[in-house]
Amino acid sequence: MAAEAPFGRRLCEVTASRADGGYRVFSLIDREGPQPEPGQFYMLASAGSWAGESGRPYLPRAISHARYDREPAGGYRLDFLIDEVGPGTMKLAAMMPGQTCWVAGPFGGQFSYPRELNPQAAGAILVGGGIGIAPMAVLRRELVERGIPSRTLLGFRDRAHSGGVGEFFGCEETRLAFEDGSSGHKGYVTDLLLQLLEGDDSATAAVYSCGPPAMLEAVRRICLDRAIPVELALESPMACGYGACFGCAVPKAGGGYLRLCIDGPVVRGDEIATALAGESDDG
Amino acid sequence: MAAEAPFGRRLCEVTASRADGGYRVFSLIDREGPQPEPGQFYMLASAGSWAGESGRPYLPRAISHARYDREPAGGYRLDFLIDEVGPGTMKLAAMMPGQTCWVAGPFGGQFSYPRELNPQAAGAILVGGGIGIAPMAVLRRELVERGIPSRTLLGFRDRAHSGGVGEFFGCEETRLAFEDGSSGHKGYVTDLLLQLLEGDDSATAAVYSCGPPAMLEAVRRICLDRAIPVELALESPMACGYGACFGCAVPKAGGGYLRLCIDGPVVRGDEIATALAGESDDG
Amino acid sequence: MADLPAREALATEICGIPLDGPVLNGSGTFDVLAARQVFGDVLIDEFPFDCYVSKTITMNPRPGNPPYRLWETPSGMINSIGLPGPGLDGFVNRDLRLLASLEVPLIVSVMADCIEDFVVLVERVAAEDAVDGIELNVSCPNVHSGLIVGEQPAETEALLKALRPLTAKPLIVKLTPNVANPHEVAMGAEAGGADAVSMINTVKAAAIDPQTSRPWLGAGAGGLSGPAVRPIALAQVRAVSAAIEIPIIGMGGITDAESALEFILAGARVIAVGTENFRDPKAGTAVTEGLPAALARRGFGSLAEAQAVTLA
Amino acid sequence: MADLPAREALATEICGIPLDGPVLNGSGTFDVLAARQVFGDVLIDEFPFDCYVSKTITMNPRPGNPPYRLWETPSGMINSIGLPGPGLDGFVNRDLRLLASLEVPLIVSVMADCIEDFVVLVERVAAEDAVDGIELNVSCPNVHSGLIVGEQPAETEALLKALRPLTAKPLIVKLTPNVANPHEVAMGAEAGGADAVSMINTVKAAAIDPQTSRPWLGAGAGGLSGPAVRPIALAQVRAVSAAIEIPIIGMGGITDAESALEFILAGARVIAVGTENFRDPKAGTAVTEGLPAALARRGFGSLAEAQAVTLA
Ligand SMILES: Cc1cc2nc3c(=O)[nH]c(=O)nc-3n(C[C@H](O)[C@H](O)[C@H](O)COP(=O)(O)OP(=O)(O)OC[C@H]3O[C@@H](n4cnc5c(N)ncnc54)[C@H](O)[C@@H]3O)c2cc1C
Ligand SMILES: Cc1cc2nc3c(=O)[nH]c(=O)nc-3n(C[C@H](O)[C@H](O)[C@H](O)COP(=O)(O)OP(=O)(O)OC[C@H]3O[C@@H](n4cnc5c(N)ncnc54)[C@H](O)[C@@H]3O)c2cc1C
Ligand SMILES: Cc1cc2nc3c(=O)[nH]c(=O)nc-3n(C[C@H](O)[C@H](O)[C@H](O)COP(=O)(O)O)c2cc1C
Ligand SMILES: Cc1cc2nc3c(=O)[nH]c(=O)nc-3n(C[C@H](O)[C@H](O)[C@H](O)COP(=O)(O)O)c2cc1C
Ligand code: FES
Ligand code: FES
Repeated sequence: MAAEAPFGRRLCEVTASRADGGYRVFSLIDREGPQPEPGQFYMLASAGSWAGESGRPYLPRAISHARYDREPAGGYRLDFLIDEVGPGTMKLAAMMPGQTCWVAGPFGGQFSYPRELNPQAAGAILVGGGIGIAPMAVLRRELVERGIPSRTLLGFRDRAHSGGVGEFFGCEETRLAFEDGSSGHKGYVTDLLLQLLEGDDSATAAVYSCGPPAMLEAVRRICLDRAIPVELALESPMACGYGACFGCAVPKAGGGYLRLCIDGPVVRGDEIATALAGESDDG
Repeated sequence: MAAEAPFGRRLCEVTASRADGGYRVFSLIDREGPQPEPGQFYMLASAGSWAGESGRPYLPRAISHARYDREPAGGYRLDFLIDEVGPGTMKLAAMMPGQTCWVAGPFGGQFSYPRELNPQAAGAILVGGGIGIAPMAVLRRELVERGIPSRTLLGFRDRAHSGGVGEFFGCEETRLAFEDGSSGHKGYVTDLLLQLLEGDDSATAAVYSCGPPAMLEAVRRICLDRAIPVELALESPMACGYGACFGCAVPKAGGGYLRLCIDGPVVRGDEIATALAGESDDG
Repeated sequence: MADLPAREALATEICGIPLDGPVLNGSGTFDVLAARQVFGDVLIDEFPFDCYVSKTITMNPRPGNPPYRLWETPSGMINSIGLPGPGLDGFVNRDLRLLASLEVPLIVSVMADCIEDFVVLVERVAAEDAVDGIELNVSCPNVHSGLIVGEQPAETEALLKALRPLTAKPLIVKLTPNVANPHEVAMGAEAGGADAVSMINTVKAAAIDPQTSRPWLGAGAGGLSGPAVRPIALAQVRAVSAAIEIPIIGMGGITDAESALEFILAGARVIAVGTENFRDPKAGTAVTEGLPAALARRGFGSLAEAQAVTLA
Repeated sequence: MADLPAREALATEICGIPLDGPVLNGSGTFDVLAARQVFGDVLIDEFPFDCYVSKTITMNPRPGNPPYRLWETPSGMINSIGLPGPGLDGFVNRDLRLLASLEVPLIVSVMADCIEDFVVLVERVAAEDAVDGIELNVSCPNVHSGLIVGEQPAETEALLKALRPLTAKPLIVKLTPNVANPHEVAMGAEAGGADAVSMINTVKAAAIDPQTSRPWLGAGAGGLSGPAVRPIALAQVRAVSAAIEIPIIGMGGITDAESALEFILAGARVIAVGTENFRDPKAGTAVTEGLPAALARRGFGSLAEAQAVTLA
């Protein structure tokens, strides 16, 4: 079980920030928080510069860590991978070393180990898309450290949007798909997954995925159709990250909703009604 | 008459920023605007970083220029003197060279020349207090350039709050008062004014003043009591600076209000009911 | 993303008044006479609005409220201006002469505290050739009378019934947001014969002096405007547009083309820029210039396509 | 500047419930059970509020509204959560057991769509020793029933008259801001026997999906909260406090001690932190810690001195 997050939020110093393949990677030093687990996330807000001319961002933003490393002086260095899609991620991406960032967390639950997910599991299949490669990178490192075999499939729109791969995955044992065929497999990462599952014994598979909703839903369907246990790290608009606002609702399979921040962000594929949360029909 | 301001607002580059005696001095390059006149002001908002975590500042802030200089490459370098009293002035003071600032203006009318104010005028008496020394510096430079004699009296709380004096006035012909007696005359700058007027022929005086409301009201009373023509550069909360919002009301002597941004910010002492605008009783 | 609509694809109309585009100003947020003095003739040549709405005028000259009149709030501001102005005679004899020289249509906003005065204002203003429409301010939170009429559907209807026979020119009712059900008031306006409603006016608000702990505003309280109120305005525009057939002039915190388009999608025919004019004197132009891209981003080929959207 | 008041100078009470300080949470903005799971026992030891208000509970379990439930706005947010919860039985049998272990007083918020259900809720909740007061949510903009009662002074009075005989424990009415005259509803609550009012609930608001141009919120519309609404809340608190004798729990965009104190000066007895909890889980503590300095800055030696201020 993930350790408890420090109560409240804290100011952490940003120590690095650089562009990487269409995304931004930045690091900060968290002296107070526990070691984060794969799948967990933080609520972040750049200090002093949060809130733009538009009056947004106002709420902190949920961001998964892409790597952590123990700091010699205590605490952890946390690396984040940012896709600048709006005012919040733009402010986070604009932070420069020396600036400070409000940090709360780590929040949320973690991925199960393959044997927890599927007692027959031979190893893990990790399927990441776009910015969703961040939690996959953390999970993979954890599996490597524990000597659990894993294969990684990553998908991107194009080469220009494939930041973090070299940095967080290295080159080995990672298969890439690019929608525009600019490199690797031309097409969706789910094509790679299907190939892989064809050759495989489905009964020994355990799939983990994080990426855009449409990709996650495709992965989910593929696995459910084949009765393969799958865990997905989902996204949803979040105001608080610690269960206070009930805003991060994701429809459950049997009806009703789970609070993604505390009941997720990692969910089992059969636990939810859809990975296309906002597009769900009713409640 | 002051030249027309460019329509709209424009981005200008900040070229310098430094602390000075409790205040902040910063410079920007205005390539589009006309030469500003003494008493005029600009509406400023730091670009990108306006709006703080509190959702303020939201509106631009009225700031008098403290000096202008023609730029070799065209346009003007404008210097501003900032007292960090709230979120807006803090954001302006935090701008660093290379950042950009939204600029509209120059707005408002200008000081009259001593002979316009008083046909008998032998010269000008300039009375500045705190941050109000900025327009006095511009006026003084203008008078010096035109060979019109002037004497300058500046008042400050203490030495720690006397920024801009060395920079914008030099040392000559400037008498200083410090409320705490840390230097110069111990007490109010109005003491110096009274001394000066005692020795003088009131009939040849023309007084100009800018500073905190209480000081301006004192200067106004001293002058009105002695029938000395006086012009004051007032402050008032402003939303627009160009007559659009009617927010900057200052009570007129005969009843009613003037719009300080277009009817001022320079007003004759007998034109207004009080320099303590917000504290006026009714309407 | 569709092709960028051309400038012509922004052409529209309100109450039969043809407009080059959908961008008006909110009454009382842009003084053409002052702005021309400050910026010169370029203001007229590069006029930022497709239609100009005057500050609200009253029968008699008014000094307006005592200072302070402004308070900045998170993403907004409170004003308690109190309708200063030259009164009907001063407006018609002086201001109107200058406003008539504008190349865009002119809507004059009027307010009174009794039907009789409204009658005089509307008759006199409507008689002027330069005037294309009249906006009835029944919603200003600073002047007692307005509140009462604009809060009551029946009072609003009665006012319109009294004014409607006086002129064939469009009568537009400016709605107050400070009611539980603005659509009921809008229905009253429509039933009385209004040609359009404009909304929202400012939201009742107050502030306390950080030094004295007394009310900051000279008038005690005032009205909130700016982006802070935009989500409130959008909800009200949507509710009202579902209830009436006459068009809506939408406003409340519009800062750019994207927020302007949100109002169109919520049910407004055209929109108005208010407080943003204070931050950027050319805010109206910025909205217009951004509209083609904003429309294209949502897949619309013209303003008319966006105007045709009806939300569930 | 006066000496800094000591922590003890913040002691106060609401409806006879003694409090160490004036900082509550807004109903539905802090889930103690979830927070304890996330932060551990330190949450209880360093509890951020002087009194805890539960999320609104209903007769039957409710799933809440479909996603999306959140939309960020300039200096605020819209929510349409839709009161998800375990229902009365679930609450009393499970949640309440855990809430009873809090060291601060407990107020339970309830809502129903008819008086009969309100009666059941109040009787059952009031019978619990752990419960110090009951807040009647008649104002949630997401559930139809609430709106109607909370918009009508007479309905509010009738509801209170029905509930008042059921318990000696404090009954607090949560007012909606979405009416022209909240003080009239407050007077109805007082006349019906309420011990306090709390205000404001969220302000009706809407948002449009930037991609689909459909309503963003699953429920169509929602309620605005955060600093954007603070000036509206302050005006309403001031108007209500001038009209009633019973105390006010003031809220709406409180982010720090300074804004909390503004509510006290406007007429609130105590205050509640809502949306700010989402930005900072310890926002309540931050408000409390800042209060002595904020009081001193305005020359107050204690909270009671600020509470005694009456604005003109
Ligand atoms: C558990 C979790 C982990 C995440 N990890 C990462 C990560 O590692 N890296 C990363 O880059 N992102 C991550 N995200 C996503 C990120 O938190 C969101 O994309 C966030 O909304 C971005 O904020 P923004 O202001 O940049 O963009 P927003 O303005 O929030 O835009 C993002 C999307 O939100 C919607 N939106 C637009 N306007 C609004 C509005 N006013 N209110 C609400 N929604 C709006 C739109 O659909 C838009 O496309 C994660 C999210 C979750 C829940
Ligand atoms: C013509 C003119 C020229 C000026 N020139 C200069 C100059 O050269 N240098 C300089 O430093 N300043 C100058 N000022 C003053 C400056 O514009 C104001 O002090 C401005 O309000 C500072 O903004 P702020 O956000 O820093 O402080 P604010 O937060 O605006 O605080 C300043 C004062 O405004 C009041 N206030 C507090 N909160 C609010 C609020 N929410 N809304 C409205 N008012 C509030 C209080 O009385 C407070 O003491 C000038 C003003 C005018 C009108
Ligand atoms: C300073 C100021 C003055 C205003 N004066 C008037 C007025 O005279 N008549 C009127 O109908 N509305 C008036 N309004 C309301 C605006 O026209 C508009 O309805 C409101 O401000 C909301 O739009 P905004 O958020 O874009 O400003 C005024 C608003 C402000 C901020
Ligand atoms: C996410 C969210 C959920 C809320 N749930 C409730 C609720 O269940 N019952 C209630 O009476 N008020 C509820 N409210 C309203 C708050 O208690 C409070 O009245 C309002 O948010 C204004 O305060 P704030 O601006 O500090 O958030 C909720 C508000 C938010 C933002
Ligand atoms: S983000 Fe607030 S409950 Fe999940
Ligand atoms: S500041 Fe807007 S009219 Fe003067």
